Amino acid sequence: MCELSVKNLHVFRGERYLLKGLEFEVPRGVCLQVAGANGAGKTTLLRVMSGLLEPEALELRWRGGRVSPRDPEYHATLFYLGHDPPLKDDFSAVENVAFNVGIRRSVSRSDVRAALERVGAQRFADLPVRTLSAGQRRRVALAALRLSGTNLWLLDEPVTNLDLAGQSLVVSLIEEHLVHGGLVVAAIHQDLGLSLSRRFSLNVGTGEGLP
Amino acid sequence: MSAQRTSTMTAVWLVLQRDLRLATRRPAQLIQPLAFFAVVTLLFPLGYTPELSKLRAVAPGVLWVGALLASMLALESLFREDAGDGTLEQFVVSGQPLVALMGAKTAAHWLLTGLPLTLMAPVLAIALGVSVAAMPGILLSLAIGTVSLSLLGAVGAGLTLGVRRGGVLLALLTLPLAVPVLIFGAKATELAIAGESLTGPLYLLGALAVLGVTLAPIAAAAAVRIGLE
Amino acid sequence: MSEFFAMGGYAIFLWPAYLATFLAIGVNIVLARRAHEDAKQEARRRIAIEDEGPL
Amino acid sequence: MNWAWFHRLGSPPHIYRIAGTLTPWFAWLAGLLIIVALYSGLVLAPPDYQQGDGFRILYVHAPSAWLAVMIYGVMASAAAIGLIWRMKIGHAVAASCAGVGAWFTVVSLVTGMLWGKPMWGTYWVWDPRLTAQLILLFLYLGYLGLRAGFDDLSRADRASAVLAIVGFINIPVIRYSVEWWNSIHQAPSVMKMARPSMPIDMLAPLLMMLLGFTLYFAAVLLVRLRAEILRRERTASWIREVLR
Repeated sequence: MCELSVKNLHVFRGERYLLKGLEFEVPRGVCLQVAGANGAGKTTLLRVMSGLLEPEALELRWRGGRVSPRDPEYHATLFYLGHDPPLKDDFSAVENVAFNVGIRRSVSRSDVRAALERVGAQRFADLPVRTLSAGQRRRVALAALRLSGTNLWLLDEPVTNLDLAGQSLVVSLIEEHLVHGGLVVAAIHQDLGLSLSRRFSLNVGTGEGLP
Repeated sequence: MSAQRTSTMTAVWLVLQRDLRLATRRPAQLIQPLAFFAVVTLLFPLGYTPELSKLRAVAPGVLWVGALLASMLALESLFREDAGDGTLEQFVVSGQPLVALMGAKTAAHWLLTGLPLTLMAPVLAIALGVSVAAMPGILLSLAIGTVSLSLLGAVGAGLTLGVRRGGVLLALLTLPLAVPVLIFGAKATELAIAGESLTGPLYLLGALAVLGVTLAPIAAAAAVRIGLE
Repeated sequence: MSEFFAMGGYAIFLWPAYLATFLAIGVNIVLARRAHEDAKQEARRRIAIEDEGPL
Repeated sequence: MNWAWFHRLGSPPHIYRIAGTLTPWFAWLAGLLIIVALYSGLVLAPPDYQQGDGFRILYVHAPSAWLAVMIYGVMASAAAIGLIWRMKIGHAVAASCAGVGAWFTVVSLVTGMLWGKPMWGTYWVWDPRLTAQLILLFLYLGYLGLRAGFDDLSRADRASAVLAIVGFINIPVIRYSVEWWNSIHQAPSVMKMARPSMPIDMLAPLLMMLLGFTLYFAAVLLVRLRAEILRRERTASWIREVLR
């Protein structure tokens, strides 16, 4: 039985009938790469799955049971990372990660510093995020993602603003997460290059899966 | 994988701490509502009369309208900044009850604007010829009244989150709902100045605050969800 | 008949009040019908677009 | 193509057709009642011993004031249905109400002022009932302003629904506080005087006018409702037959 399944997903954005009856399943330990042209509905799909956007209709199954995308219990098991990393400019990287994760589960400052180190952000851990580059901010957000201890990762173009080293960091984080039985749904522009067994692909525009 | 999950109370405390610490990083924003309240109060002696006896008669209205408009001023930033940088979204998908987090943000807003406005009111009251004996009553009535203003304002701020230039609309939505607070508050202050017992209006202000505490966070949570779509 | 219109001297208050009320009644009828026509027009336009090509 | 989410909407094609057939009935009945009420109110009813013929303004003031409040109630309950049970028909009804409600709140204020002038010598007095109607007007304006602030119809529906419900809960609180404020400041209050035990030949026209206005509102609501249903049904297939 699949860990996560989406059926009968209809979404209108204003006048446009964006998602027409999308259906897919994501087994444990797999990353679903969602492709599609700009404005095809990749972000919309992720926001609907995380309960941030109300669809016309959706049948979402998580861990076997039908669940509403707005259910706090479901939210406790997922982490949504949108286009811009959710960081407060006046806070340091450590404070930001401590809050973003702390609101979900208790975490110590040493855990936070270790997570920042894992993503190579320890050098600027105590600087206000305002002073960081887009790539550095993305790394700080990835630290929070990894430390959050959530099972389902919903990532909107996770490699934006990242250099090559950053991109391989994302891939290794995802691979590590999948090995531990986690799931990922990621909106992507180009293939992340995960190992074959670990990935499916879906084009939201046309709705059919790519091998 | 999932260590011990944060309890709602801890999450509420975390959000409260976060907003207070954020405010200390940018103190200018804290002073603006207070400066606005002072300026509004200053206008009356200039625009009406310097005679303290006459000013004392209008003092309740001036203080409460000033406090109302000043707390309205600070509402705009309650959600808009967090919505802009994507952190408010994390509240919605944090797994913690959004109503509780909205309560925390409203409490932080009260601590950062409502309370300071209340503590500053006596100084302005003296400028309007009010005797020192009335200060406890003024402090008490404003303290309770500003709680309702923050709660109502949170609903207005949430609703106008999805609207581009929501500032004026925020006031248009919130002020009519704040009429009861203004009426009971101004009357309580008037009785305080006259040295009479103000328990009547105080109870009514308390009732409004309780109504607000129970309903406003629910409405604010629904409004924020819609505003963030 | 003319004393009817005088309304016991209240004419200048009474007739404007009635006028305002029935003006509002008329205006809302027109607004409602126009809203319906506009909606039908827009629906026809949308269907025309949809018939041409996929949305 | 059976879209499951359609049934949740309370089958709009069905409601669209019913609205179409009912409208003329409501309209004609309302027209008849209003004409009869006008005749009996302006001609048959005896003048008031105190206000003379001036009291006849009541026959347009009271129904408008009633409509203003009643429409807000209909709007708030429809909004609640739309928000809680996710039924678009609720939002469609709420959207249809707002404009008419605001108009008749203005009418109730204008007629109230024209009635007040001969009584108090000024057009506006902070009478509790007039003051409460004025605040109600701001609630309508806030609702219309919020609804206009959103481009996406579904977001506009849900946001304005929250406001309508919050506003509705506050209406009794506002009315109580205004009455309370009026009682402690002894502002003149005349509106009560016109209502107590009115003789039947004075009361009958009022009741007919109230019913006539309510039926009139129902007719206007149904016409607007059809427009709002079309706006929300986007490309539903049933619209093609309706528009042929």
